[in-house]
Amino acid sequence: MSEPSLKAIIEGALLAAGEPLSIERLRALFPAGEVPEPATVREALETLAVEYEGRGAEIREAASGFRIQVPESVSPWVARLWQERPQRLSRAMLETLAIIAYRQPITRGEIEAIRGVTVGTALMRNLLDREWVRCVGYRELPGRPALYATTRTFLDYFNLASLEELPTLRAIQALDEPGAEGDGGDDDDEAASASGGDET
Amino acid sequence: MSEPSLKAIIEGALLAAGEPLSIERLRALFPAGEVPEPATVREALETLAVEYEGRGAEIREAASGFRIQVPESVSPWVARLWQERPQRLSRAMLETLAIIAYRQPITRGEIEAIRGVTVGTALMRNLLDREWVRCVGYRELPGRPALYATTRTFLDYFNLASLEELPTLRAIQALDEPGAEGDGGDDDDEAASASGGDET
Amino acid sequence: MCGPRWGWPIADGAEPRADGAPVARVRGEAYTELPADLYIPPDALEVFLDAFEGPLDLLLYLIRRQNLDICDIPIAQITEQYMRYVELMQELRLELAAEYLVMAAMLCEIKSRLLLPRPPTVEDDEDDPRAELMRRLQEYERFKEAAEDIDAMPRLHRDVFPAMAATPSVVRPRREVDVSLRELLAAMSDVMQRAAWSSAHHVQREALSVRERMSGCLAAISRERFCAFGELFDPSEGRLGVVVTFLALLELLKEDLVELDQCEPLAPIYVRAVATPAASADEAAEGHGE
Repeated sequence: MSEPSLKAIIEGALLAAGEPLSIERLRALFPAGEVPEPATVREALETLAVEYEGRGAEIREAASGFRIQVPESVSPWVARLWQERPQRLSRAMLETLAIIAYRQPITRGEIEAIRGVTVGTALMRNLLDREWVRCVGYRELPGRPALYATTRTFLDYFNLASLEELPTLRAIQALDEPGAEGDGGDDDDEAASASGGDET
Repeated sequence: MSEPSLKAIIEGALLAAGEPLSIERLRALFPAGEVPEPATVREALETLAVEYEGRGAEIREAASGFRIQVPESVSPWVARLWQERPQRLSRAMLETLAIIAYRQPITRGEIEAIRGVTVGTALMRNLLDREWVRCVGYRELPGRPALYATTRTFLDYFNLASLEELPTLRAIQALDEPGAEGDGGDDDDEAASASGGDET
Repeated sequence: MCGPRWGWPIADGAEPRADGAPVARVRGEAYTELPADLYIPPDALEVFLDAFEGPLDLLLYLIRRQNLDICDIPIAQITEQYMRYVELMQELRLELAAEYLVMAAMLCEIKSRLLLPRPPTVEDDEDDPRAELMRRLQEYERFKEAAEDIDAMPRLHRDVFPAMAATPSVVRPRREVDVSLRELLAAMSDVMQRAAWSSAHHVQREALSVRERMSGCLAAISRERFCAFGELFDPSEGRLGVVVTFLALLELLKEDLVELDQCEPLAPIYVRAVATPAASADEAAEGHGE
């Protein structure tokens, strides 16, 4: 496999990041001694932007950097992705939401530490999009991770006047029947609906 | 603005979804009367895949559909976007997962018999939580032990379109006496039938 | 199980040093001889034991290291080596899983059966007392290899990354989702069960009103970068509300999320967010705003 081009690396980074990347952050992807000049990065970005014209994605410069986004021309079709199925919330999403509710304000890293599993960008974005969760600040750590908290919309959705109406964690613990098998059943449902949707 | 091409719509949808999209889901993006044939969608996907070659992203068919992903060739650079390295999977987890993948459906006791050690509850739980494994039924034995099988999420995560893409299990060498079971040949069948089972 | 006393002589290769001086000390205990095939310092045994996934794994290691044929294991030799590990582990008082002892007993049994003169007629497949062990070893080895293969496969978030583009112009219809509070609580209870295992986490604290207020204060402060202390309190909430806000601020201070500023004694106190958004993190806030 030959070494990928600067352009390919930038393209990959923009696609994987899920957030705008500044030229500085793009340069930081390269090991010392191989860091491209800012002008070179900008040039590659411009070439990429031209290549993306007329396609299903476009490169845009936002306040905090460059990002790949779905252009307006394609949006009406893409929007149907979310119209179609009244989605079930995945287990991962429910757990993440519950952790944010009880432990807010909390960073993604902290949620991951509790869940023991990576929390995907798509998942966080989904929660933000639903406006159940918002970013309320940043933790003073490398990368300044965002701190998430639940919103008014979240409370409304679950018919709560305030978070205090959620049962205490101790009460939740008491809910548990040992060896809860709810799991098996749930997974079956999900798999079934997923496979139902995918059958051609 | 002219009407975007089928290819651009598909590309935009794949990039916006953040999860694999089946051909059926892609077709559902179009209003009644304009729904493209599955073959047309597949053709567009193939053209796209060719266009992506050598770039910072690739189109790949996973178990639950197609997705655009940043290829291995570019990931060494892209991985620097994040501070944290993804967790390593323990050998115990990998071995258990491998046994479930090749021998599904299988009970915990049967996994233990192959590994020669106890399979901890925490480990099984972890596999279930990741949604890589699910309970598909119970064996008619005292205690009705749960039968485990792998999921689509497992395949998606490991970049596999089906269980058949797993590497073939090594054949068992016959013991001295020729009476030993000729296990060698059936491995492919096993994987195939296992994947068949997953579909249901 | 007959609970044999492991009395195997230490291998011939490991000569005690002539001067009788110990070759190693492990946890204060002197060792005058090294086990012959142990090419690792006894110190490392604990780590070493962790490296094995059980008795089958250890046996396989012994067999493979010496290029022995898995279908024709010299039982006496392997048994002896295996025992030496088990013995050493016991002497070092390492927590030894019961499975290792069961395997030891099994090896001894096979060995003794091989020593016995064979009765002239036995059923064919019972011919070799090693057969069952060899079958298990092979079976285990193929899955061990399969596990390595799986580990080497490109994995999401490790070797490949899902691509995702922003969708600023997409109007997302409010999705009808069907989640009940019960489901949410069940998810939390699952998390707690798991968190109990990993023990590194304490998910106990329960002052939810304080947690909620922490988020509220932090949001207010982040928006303005800083905020007069008094402005965070809403007297109309009454005494309880004020106390909750105060506790929330203390908690934020403790977690290093805000700091207090006062230019001179008796001057107004300001509360400031410690971290300002990283350039790239704007997106998170923006994402929710749209």
